[in-house]
Amino acid sequence: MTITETQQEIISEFSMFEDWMDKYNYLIEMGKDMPKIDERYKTNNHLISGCQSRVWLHSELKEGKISFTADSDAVITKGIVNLLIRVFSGHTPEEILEANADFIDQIGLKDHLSPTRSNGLVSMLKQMKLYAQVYKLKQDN
Amino acid sequence: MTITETQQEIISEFSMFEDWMDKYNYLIEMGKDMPKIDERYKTNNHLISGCQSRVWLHSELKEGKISFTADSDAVITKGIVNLLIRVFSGHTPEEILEANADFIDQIGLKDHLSPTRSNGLVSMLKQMKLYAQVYKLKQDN
Amino acid sequence: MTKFTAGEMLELRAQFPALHQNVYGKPLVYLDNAATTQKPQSVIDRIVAYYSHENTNIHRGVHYLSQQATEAYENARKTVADFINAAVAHEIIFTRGTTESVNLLAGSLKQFLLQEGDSVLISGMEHHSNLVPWQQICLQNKTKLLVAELTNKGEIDLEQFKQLLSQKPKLVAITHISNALGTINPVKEMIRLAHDFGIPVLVDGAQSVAHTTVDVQDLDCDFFVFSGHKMFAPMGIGVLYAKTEWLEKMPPWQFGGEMVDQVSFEETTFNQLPFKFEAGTPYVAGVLGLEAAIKFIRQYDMKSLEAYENGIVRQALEMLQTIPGMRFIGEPIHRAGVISFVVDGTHPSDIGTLVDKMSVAVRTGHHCAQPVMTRFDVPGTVRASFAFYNTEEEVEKLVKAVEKAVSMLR
Amino acid sequence: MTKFTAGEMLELRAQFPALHQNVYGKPLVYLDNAATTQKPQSVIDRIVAYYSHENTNIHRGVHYLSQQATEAYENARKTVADFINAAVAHEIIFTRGTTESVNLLAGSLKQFLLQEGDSVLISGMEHHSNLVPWQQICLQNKTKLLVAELTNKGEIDLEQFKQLLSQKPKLVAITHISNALGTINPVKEMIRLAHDFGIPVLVDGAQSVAHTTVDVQDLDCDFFVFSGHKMFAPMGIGVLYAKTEWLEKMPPWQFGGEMVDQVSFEETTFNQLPFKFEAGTPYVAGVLGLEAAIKFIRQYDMKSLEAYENGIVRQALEMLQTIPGMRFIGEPIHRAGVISFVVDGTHPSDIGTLVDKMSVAVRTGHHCAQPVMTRFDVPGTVRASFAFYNTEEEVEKLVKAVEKAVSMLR
Ligand SMILES: Cc1ncc(COP(=O)(O)O)c(C=O)c1O
Ligand SMILES: Cc1ncc(COP(=O)(O)O)c(C=O)c1O
Repeated sequence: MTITETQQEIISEFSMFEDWMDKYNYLIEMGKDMPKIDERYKTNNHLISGCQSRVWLHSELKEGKISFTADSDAVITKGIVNLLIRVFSGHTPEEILEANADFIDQIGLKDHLSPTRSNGLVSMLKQMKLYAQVYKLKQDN
Repeated sequence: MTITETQQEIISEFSMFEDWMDKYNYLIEMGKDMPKIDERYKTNNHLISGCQSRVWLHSELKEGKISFTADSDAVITKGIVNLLIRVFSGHTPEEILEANADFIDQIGLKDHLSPTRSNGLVSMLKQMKLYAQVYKLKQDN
Repeated sequence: MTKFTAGEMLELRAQFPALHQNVYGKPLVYLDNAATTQKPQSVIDRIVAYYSHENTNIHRGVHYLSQQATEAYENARKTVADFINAAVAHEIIFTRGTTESVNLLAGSLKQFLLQEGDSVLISGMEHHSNLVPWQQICLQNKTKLLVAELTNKGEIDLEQFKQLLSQKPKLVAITHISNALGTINPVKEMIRLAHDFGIPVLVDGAQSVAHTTVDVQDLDCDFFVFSGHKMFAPMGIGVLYAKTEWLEKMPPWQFGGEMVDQVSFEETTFNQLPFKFEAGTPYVAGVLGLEAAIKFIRQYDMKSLEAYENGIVRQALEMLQTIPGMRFIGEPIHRAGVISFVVDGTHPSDIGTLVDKMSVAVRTGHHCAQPVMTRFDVPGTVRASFAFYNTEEEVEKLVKAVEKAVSMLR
Repeated sequence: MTKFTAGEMLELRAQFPALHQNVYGKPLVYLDNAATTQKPQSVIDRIVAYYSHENTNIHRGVHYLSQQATEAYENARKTVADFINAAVAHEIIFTRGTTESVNLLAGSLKQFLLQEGDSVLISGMEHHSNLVPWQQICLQNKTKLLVAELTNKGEIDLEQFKQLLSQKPKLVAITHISNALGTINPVKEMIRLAHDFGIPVLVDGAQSVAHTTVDVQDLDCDFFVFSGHKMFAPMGIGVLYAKTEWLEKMPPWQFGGEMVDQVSFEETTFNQLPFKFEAGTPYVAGVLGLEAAIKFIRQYDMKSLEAYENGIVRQALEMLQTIPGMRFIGEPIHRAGVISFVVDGTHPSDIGTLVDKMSVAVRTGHHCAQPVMTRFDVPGTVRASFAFYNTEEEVEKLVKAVEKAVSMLR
């Protein structure tokens, strides 16, 4: 699936929720289901700043595609990271750099997107794109 | 005349003015008419602080009574000092210390009495009372 | 002491427009009062009146508006002095808030009081604003920072405090009420102890002025600081109270505007108190707004307001503690309007996010008191903080919202 | 450029409630705009709306109100950045006003830029707020204060300025427009000259933002400071603009609140730009009021406002100079909305007192620029200062009032 297709899929999943409760229950679900990050990556180096809860993000390049793993001590945050990973993991640096994250808005999590939001969704997105940028530079050289 | 009597006299003089113009013309008049201070007293020592214009105040004790002389570079200020001198000069320290300056209010110069007023009528009054205090202490010793 | 009836409380509450709005379609339950309080209509009206008819720059102006506003400003200083029972009005220095007050004090004291080898004593529950300024000055001047430790209940360990006093720090800086724990410190007693060693004391009153009567002469503190916005007044205005003897010794910290007397390129002499410490155009509207807030509070009997608020807080504590896994951070004997907690198995920020969706505004995080979080080994807390306009109904909504959030998260 | 009609001007003027009041029974003629400007209704309304529905503490709050207000606050920062054409929003630091902005800068730069043997170059027409902070730091750090002299017309002597630059001061601090003389300095040219020597330049824009378009990138100044209250915004809010490269180098000046990142008792790391420099609870209402003032100004074509105001000032100059004994202090070729004068045989404070009784509000005294008074050997001046809401009729009233005052005093 392309990044856009995954985003579409998520949007249609979220469109089924009747109220905020369903939506957050689903996010919590996804937070709990997130694959565990390797414990050795839960270091300050992998910490994303600007979040009220701690978020660790790790990335690897395998056969030209980036895979992300992450963790957080807050479960809703984890749910949101999991969404991001589902969208972006398994794609090439170029694809990730070109993609937008408009689906966040469309699934009604826009308020989490504010640059001043303390749970730092923006910081996560930035960090993912930064990783993609770095891998791209490495490939280009 | 007692201090109170002079104040009464001034109040009745001012009661004749129809508007602020007459009143200020009179003050200006009195400013211009003020007896000259001895030039050697126009020093920083005699300067009253807190005035936008400069005011020099000098005092002498003669036969138990204080006489004040003063000058200012602003003529309205001078007029007001002249009023104060007319009221307080020639009286004993005790009389000056006991007297109030309510006539200022009654002749409609109350706004000049505000402690924050930059022409420093309050500072002048304070300084006059301070001189009286000092002479009283000297006498008592 | 007259007791407030529920009806009187609703009348008081009706005067705060911001409390009467919906958030996510339901009535806002505002429980973030330790961060900032809402403003009564009279405070808003005072600001409007000022800008509509009185606005001008003050001091040194000879024209009518300037005279009037100067007098209003200086009268407000007297009102503030009365409010905390300062001995004279010039002991009230207007600042932007608690943080600036502490910075002013630190910036001035470091020039003559806090030298290499000296020490400053703070407590383990200080807000960053009463911690980082001292810490940084200590770093600059090679002064030592002593910290009075907290008990497990979140109270200052008075025995250890006394031991630290015997090291003769040059200043004690302690909070009156902790914004992170709710603890009311026995400041009067602590000041007495410090004074026995001849040590001056700064009290951070940011959290106390809206909750209890403050009498700086009775406390006998040397310095007292607070913010208007936490006591129903506008933002951007605060107070540094200091005893005259200190203000006279203290060099100014900021320069320019009304705080000078004579200026030449070679030197400058400074104005008298309080102007020496108020550089730049004063924030007149803020000062008049602060006065309006004080007048608002004074319509009521402070003891009754306090008793009412304490009742609400007690109710909240009782109801919250029935939630399984509830852990209060800070269980002081004397508590003001702050309840900080975590719930086992949940993260504070998750609870905050969810109760927000239920229209309940609480704060989560470290509350600018990171060392407190470290001390109690939590990533942060959920903090519900109260003012005398909160109702029993709101407490019930808070508890329901937290219950629901916890059940969703587990 | 579209010209303003008298009708359009009256419509604009109608939006300022404070201009429509009587003083001593006659319509107020407000000509003290260099001290502070009046506020349009839209600014007052913005403050009311904020306190009525939006009030909250910002940053780090997860609840709805806090999110909304944080966004509004940060959007306002962008509006301000746009207004002076800063490259990025984080180059805008909110302060209490010009005075605090200069003190912040001085307090920060003295820690690494201004050392013993260095020098700072100011001009002979600086407001105390852009003079005393540098002077005091020079005294503390044994730095030299260089002063660019004024010509008899009240302009900076550019030849001497260039000579002083060759002494390689570490900083040039000059005013854009003199509040005491009305002089518009050729700051762009002066910045270019200073940069040729590699010297950074601070421009004091307190008097320029309300009168002309400011483009900090075009000027290429390193620092730019101004006050909200002099540009139709609330009191108590101001701005320090600095180029990113400087902000990154500069250590913070005040401590506490949002400006920290991690705090332990041993050390503190600071937050990123711009928060590093904004200690304590931000004055949100002031920032939103400043944004409203900018939006108000932007409804109009600034060039047209400027042209209109210049016309008023020209008219005032022409009419005033027919008064016998009139002496303008400052006769610069480029003048903004300030006219300073003395009249032979009269004292400025006497004129001020009398024209006030005729409902004309001017300022008299040294205008916080005592060295200018010394330079021109006057005890002070009468200063009439204009904004774009003043009218020709008001100019006529001013002139009549001064004439009458002079005739009474002679
Ligand atoms: C040129 C100039 N600089 C600085 C200031 C100080 O501004 P504020 O008092 O708002 O800090 C003023 C205004 O008084 C001014 O005119
Ligand atoms: C105990 C305490 N001290 C200091 C502060 C700082 O106050 P402000 O941000 O108004 O300067 C606060 C509020 O945040 C506080 O609760």
